[in-house]
Amino acid sequence: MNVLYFAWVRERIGIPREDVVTDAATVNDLVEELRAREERYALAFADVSALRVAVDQKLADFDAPLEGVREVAFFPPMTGG
Amino acid sequence: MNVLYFAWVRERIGIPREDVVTDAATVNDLVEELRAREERYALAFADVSALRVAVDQKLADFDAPLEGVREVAFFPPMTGG
Amino acid sequence: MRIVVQETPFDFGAEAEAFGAGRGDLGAVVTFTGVVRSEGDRSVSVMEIEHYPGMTEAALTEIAQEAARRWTLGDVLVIHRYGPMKPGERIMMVATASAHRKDAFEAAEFLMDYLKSRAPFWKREVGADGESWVSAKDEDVAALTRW
Amino acid sequence: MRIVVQETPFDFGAEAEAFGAGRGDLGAVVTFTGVVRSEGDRSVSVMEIEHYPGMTEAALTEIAQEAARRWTLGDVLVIHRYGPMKPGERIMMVATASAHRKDAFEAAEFLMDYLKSRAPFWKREVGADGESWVSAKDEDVAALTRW
Repeated sequence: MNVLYFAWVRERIGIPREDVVTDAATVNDLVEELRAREERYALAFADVSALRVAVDQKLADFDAPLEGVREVAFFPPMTGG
Repeated sequence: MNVLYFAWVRERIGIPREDVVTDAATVNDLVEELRAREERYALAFADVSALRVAVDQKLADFDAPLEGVREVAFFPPMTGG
Repeated sequence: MRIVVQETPFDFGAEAEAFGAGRGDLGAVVTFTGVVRSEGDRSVSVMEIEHYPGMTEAALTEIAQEAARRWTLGDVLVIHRYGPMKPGERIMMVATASAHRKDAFEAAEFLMDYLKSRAPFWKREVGADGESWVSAKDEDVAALTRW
Repeated sequence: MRIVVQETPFDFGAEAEAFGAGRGDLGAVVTFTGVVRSEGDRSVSVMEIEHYPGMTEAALTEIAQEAARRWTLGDVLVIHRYGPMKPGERIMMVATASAHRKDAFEAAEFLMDYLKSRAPFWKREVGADGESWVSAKDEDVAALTRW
């Protein structure tokens, strides 16, 4: 599964994207796995209420299922316009 | 006093402006005087609720006083924009 | 603030491009453009706009000043034509610039609502069914109550 | 409907001039333009916009389609830049055209409210105090509740 990071999430984790092999059933499960990896992930995911997630390029909730999903992206609230 | 007519008020009365010598105290008094003149005025002023009035180029009420006024204009509700 | 009343067409693209251009204090610019309509129930070949020279400029200036009192605006522009126009031609435009989009949007809507009912313009349409003065809409009068 | 996401500046005057031009079925055209701000408390030398290629275009298209479902629109345009920009430069624009001004105004405000909170753009400001990501405003999130 492709996992993408944008804005300060990307900066904290230090890479814009990576391939993650996971059996996580939901976005929340994936977040738990990533948090357990390293300090920089734990920092980036310290407060998920400050994060947004897109599943296959659509905004989703953190309890969204990941079955069949190819791409998950984490980022702060958007600030376009 | 200069009296001006616009849009269908102008068309009904047949002239765009005229000099009116009057002692009318208010716009309503002036309307009464004009109505009494000729059929075309009576027609134009038949329903004053369908008319608007400007006194010295500012929108006014029909009970506005005319003392010292130089210009009164009658017209239908505006339709700009 | 700039108020223009003229018979000739205005260059909307150039006006939009120039309005508030390059100013770092204005984060939000809104324009509204009114266009001569001809469609469906109403087939219009020519629209003619009559106005009240002198009062028109004063009324538009007063409406723009009132908008500038109610909202924090960096600039305001109102252009309104009179005389004959064809369907698809631009009748008028307003533009507002502000630090934030809420002010720019609200001020532009306020300008339009007031301009519709308070500026001395009258439209006459010439179409297949003859000529007729456009009636003021109840909803345009009602629109004033929200400000 | 036209959705454009690009790094290079866009020609606002030409876009405004061309949008809905000459159409007799559209009486009302609204444009909104967002501009890089630098003033008072925040002195910005460069603003950089990051985005999510692929999702950005899809999200903007979906927002524009939703606007077209809710209002009767003759045309919709959204242009949004990414990359580095200087104060005073135009970041983005939306344009809406409708028979009536209420639809054109509401649809433009809806597009802006949704674009702010639902399209994957992130602003970073570089200024005298260093660099920082722009925080989403509570009022922008709240703005969605009115639609």
